[in-house]
Amino acid sequence: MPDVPLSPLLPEAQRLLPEAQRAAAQAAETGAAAGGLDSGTLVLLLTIFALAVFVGFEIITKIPPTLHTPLMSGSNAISGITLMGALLALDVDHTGLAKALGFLAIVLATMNVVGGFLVTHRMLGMFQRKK
Amino acid sequence: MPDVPLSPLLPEAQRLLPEAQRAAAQAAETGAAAGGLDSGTLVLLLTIFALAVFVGFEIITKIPPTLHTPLMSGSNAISGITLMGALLALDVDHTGLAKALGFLAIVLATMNVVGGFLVTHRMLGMFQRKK
Amino acid sequence: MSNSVTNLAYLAASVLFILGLKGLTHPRTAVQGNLLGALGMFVAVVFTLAGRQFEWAALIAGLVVGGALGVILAVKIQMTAMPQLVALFNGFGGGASLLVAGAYLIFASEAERTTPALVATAASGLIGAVTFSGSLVAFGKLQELKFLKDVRFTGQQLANLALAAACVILATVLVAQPEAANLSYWVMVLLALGLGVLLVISIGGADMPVVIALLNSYSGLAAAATGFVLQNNVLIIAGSLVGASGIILTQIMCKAMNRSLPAVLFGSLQPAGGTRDAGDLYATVKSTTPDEVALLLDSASRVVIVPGYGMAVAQAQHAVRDLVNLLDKRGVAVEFAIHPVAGRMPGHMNVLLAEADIDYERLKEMDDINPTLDQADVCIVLGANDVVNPVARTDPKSPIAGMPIIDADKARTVVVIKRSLSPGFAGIPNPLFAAPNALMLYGDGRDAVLGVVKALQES
Amino acid sequence: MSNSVTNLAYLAASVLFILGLKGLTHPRTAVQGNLLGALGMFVAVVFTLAGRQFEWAALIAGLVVGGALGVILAVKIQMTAMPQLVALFNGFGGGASLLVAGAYLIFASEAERTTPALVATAASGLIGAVTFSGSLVAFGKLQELKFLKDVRFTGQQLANLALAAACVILATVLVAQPEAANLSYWVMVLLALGLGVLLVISIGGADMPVVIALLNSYSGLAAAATGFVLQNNVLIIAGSLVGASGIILTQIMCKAMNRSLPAVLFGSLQPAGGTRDAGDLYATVKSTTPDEVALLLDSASRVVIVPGYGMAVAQAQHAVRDLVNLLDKRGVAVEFAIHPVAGRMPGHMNVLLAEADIDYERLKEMDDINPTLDQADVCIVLGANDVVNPVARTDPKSPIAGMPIIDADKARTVVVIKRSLSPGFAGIPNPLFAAPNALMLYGDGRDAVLGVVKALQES
Ligand SMILES: NC(=O)c1ccc[n+]([C@@H]2O[C@H](COP(=O)([O-])OP(=O)(O)OC[C@H]3O[C@@H](n4cnc5c(N)ncnc54)[C@H](OP(=O)(O)O)[C@@H]3O)[C@@H](O)[C@H]2O)c1
Ligand SMILES: NC(=O)c1ccc[n+]([C@@H]2O[C@H](COP(=O)([O-])OP(=O)(O)OC[C@H]3O[C@@H](n4cnc5c(N)ncnc54)[C@H](OP(=O)(O)O)[C@@H]3O)[C@@H](O)[C@H]2O)c1
Repeated sequence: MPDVPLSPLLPEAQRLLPEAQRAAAQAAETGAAAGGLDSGTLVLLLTIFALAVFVGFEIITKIPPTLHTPLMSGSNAISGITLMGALLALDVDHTGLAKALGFLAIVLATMNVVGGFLVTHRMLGMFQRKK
Repeated sequence: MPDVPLSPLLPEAQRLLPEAQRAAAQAAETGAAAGGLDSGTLVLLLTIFALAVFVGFEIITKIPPTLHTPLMSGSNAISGITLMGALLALDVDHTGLAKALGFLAIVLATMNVVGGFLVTHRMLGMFQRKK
Repeated sequence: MSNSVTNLAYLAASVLFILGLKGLTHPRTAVQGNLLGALGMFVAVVFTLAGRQFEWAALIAGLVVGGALGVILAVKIQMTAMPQLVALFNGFGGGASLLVAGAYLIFASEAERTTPALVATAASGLIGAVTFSGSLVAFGKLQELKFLKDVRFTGQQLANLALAAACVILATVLVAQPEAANLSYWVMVLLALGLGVLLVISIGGADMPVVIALLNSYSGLAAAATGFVLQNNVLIIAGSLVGASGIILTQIMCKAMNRSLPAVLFGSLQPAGGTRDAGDLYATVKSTTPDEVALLLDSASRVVIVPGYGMAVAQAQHAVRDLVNLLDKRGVAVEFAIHPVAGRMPGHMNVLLAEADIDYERLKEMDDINPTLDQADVCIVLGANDVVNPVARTDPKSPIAGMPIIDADKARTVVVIKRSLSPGFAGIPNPLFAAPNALMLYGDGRDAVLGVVKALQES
Repeated sequence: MSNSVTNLAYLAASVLFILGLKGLTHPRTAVQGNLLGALGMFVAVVFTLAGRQFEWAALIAGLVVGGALGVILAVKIQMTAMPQLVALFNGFGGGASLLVAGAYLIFASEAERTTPALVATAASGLIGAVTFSGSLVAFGKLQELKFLKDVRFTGQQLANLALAAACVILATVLVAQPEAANLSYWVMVLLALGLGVLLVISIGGADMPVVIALLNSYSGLAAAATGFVLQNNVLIIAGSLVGASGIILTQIMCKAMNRSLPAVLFGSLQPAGGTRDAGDLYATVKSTTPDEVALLLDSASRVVIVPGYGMAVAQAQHAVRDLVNLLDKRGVAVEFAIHPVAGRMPGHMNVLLAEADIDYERLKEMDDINPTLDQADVCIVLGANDVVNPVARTDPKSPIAGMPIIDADKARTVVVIKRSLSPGFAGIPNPLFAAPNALMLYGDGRDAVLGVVKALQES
């Protein structure tokens, strides 16, 4: 996707552009773009990954030891983001088996998310009462 | 671009996919994709921007006051990344005027980059000799 | 709901997760941070649901059941059982991700089964399964279920290797032959469940936090892998944050124990040979009574308390709070010395003491308090053992050699509260108990502290 | 060279920039960090060049000329002139970005002139032009060019507003009528150049670092905007890093001066009314000689030196190093107290003292050393003025009221080295000079310190 637009091939590209754009737009609208992962997008996603690792690293090394247990339970709750995938398995068009697995996954992931954030909240509340 | 692929519209999308992909690939190859900025890519770029701001913020607040002058000259050198744009202006196919502006821009940006990193290096060398 | 709007919402959710973690960098902002994280999760879920057609009844039922169970567990749990609970939740997360990957293979269309998609699916199934069974075993060990204790058999490493190899082969088959993906997936999951059990079952109970942090880190990475397949930024970002957090916590724990990660995972912590001469070593141990300790405390001007795993077992934190209040009133300065791996998870002692309303400003980290411990009149070692064992400094052959410890032995007088002379997690005797300036106060941690409180009140 | 390879290389360049900044978090790793940043730039340039057809002769000529000029400036510059040089380089960067945006409007095809592309182009042209002229004025002020001093005329704010409004209108026209983009662009640039001059010319010389940091931050944001247009990740990331760095430095400086950013930019720092009673105030000033100072130092056991802008002007840092070595040999403990805005840019004093080979462990930050200044036998104030002015603490109506200062006046004896009783940047008298425990050593900073060194050697 990302591209330096000042390429010498521009005139040819321009000729092709309207057609390509129309087709691409149509495909994107109907959700087809998701089928494949083109290499340009992959690089952008890798960039996001690399930056997120940096952010995580910088912030988490700043968390004081006092809060390491809440950090553990809190980041565990965040890892329950799989819940998003579990929800998608319950799409109306899916087979019964997929839905059954999805249902179980929702139960487990929701326990992880709700329980994780709540218990972290309980713990942190104890730290806050002080002072 | 990013998309949740489990859309109910999948069958239709699938029908459209090969055509769209062919067209998009062709367009991308010839550099046409750069002409427009589709909203999916825009979101990915925004994500990159947001994460980079976080990274910058976290790291720079950790830099000790002792190194604030080198930080200033060093980050100033990094801002010379405009050099990339200046280079592209000297594409063979461009008009003489664009090339002339590009040449001037290259001179200025290179001074900024080379001078900036070098003077930072000189300063930091002074800190390192100690200890 | 257009894709860009959804993805903007996902970006907002990611930013909320980041701000949430930033909140955790200070106790004052931590509650708010956690709420921001939860809000991020809420945003991510709402925008996943918006504009799609679901099997709503089942979906809502799943959310309600899971939510209710989560609330019950989170509210009922005792603060002392936190390590177990985190292990359990971690296992649930792993289970969910193996089920999601399995469901995906059923409903994904031909076109969606690209190689990267299949690789990520296999990875999240594999990691999910190992996390699920491994975390449940870790939970059992932390609960001290008897049948999980010290399970070792010959050829264990070999069995692990064989299982791991089989899993990888099946994952490769899955990617190479997408048409038979379901079969190879579920066989792989079965083997991976076994692998998780075998990997964790022979690791010592006190090392479970390392295992859990590591597994949690891997589940984060699996989520990020799924994010690449779904081209979904919130999965990638949340996954990387969790991955980074787990790795960093693992490193901190290993460093504080001066053991390498492989040494923790593949159990090189032998029951030490030194145990046999414990009798000789402990010949000069002096024991004491609550009244005597009360006298000591009454005449002290600075007291340092070193809590350890025993305080958690005895749930002695509230009794300790009473003791601190009493000493405060008498003008005695009381501080706590917190070892980074005291207890059974990082920050374990801090949570317990916070529960008992003890100001976190009183809690000093090991490196900050060690230089001033020789100025302490009394040091109370409350259910701690390995983290104050001077052998770590003196005997290079000891299993805890080189582990930084709290220099309790440097205090004028050391009072050690525990039930017996039996060793701590590392299984080695502790010469501190026999030191000339040490007094043993035998008994359950809570009872012993309450005894001292009573004696102080009566004096 | 495929686009993905190029973009992977750009990702590598971005990571190198980040690692470079991370290196700057410690003096030990800073040199390596800066080299990583330079490597990142190299990678970005090489992959921009690869696989395209350029006007090679001109391109290489530009690189060689610019590189040579950069090297000359960087090598020839005196460490004391660092603020000027940074201003100059910043201006060059702004100039380059206005030229690039101008060139883009010439060669960009119809299809490329989308609205976001034009907005980003206009933004980088506008910011570039203001940065260019503003930085050059800042450079001139820091060089103390006479004709730039105290230029003020009535209606200046109004003129600024009118110019800014005109620029924004022209930018809007540019976006709305892409076919006449060139004309509106260059008119806008001309006006923006004027705006840059007017904005900066009435700001005090000592506030230039704030201006430069702010302009640098904006150039970073302009680069990021260009990155969105070109869908180029390295531009976005590098731009955001620079943007964050500039904003943070600006905040640090404003906080250290206890002034708001608008107050700095729109010049509310009035020549203070207090100057008239300076005569009365200074009635009790006592002056001293190098020999007397040498005696004082010889009998001291702890000396604190507070350097300021005067040390930079006098280039006294090497003389100070000699003094420190001499005192070291005699067993006198010497430390430096560094105010966050001493000198003319953040960290200015640190660079000068590092140049003179003074260990950075000796340099204490204001907040760390203030509590112990009452235990200093002698405090030498070397060319500092505002940063030790007790008025900031005592007089709420003073222009520097509330600015945190170094408590030099708390030391047993204070020796102030400067050429006269004239005020520092803030233009207000300093009661410290007349304090009972203060002695003035008049003279150029370097000469005065060398005089003390000579007296010490002879004693
Ligand atoms: N915190 C972490 O993150 C983490 C992670 C991995 C490993 N570890 C390991 O865990 C260990 C932690 O050290 P530690 O000093 O806290 O604990 P420890 O060395 O395991 O010793 C705990 C002591 O508490 C006593 N105790 C148990 N129940 C008690 C009760 N009800 N009342 C009073 N005393 C009681 C026991 O002695 P009695 O039986 O005689 O009463 C035991 O000696 C270290 O070896 C560390 O490496 C910790
Ligand atoms: N550092 C930054 O980042 C920054 C940024 C923005 C603003 N500022 C402002 O800059 C000021 C810095 O304070 P400061 O205390 O360092 O400096 P200052 O208040 O400007 O005072 C410098 C003193 O040095 C003396 N001096 C000049 N040349 C000298 C020479 N050759 N030998 C000896 N003395 C000499 C001058 O007195 P004589 O003329 O009598 O010799 C003058 O009083 C503050 O007001 C601060 O707010 C700094």
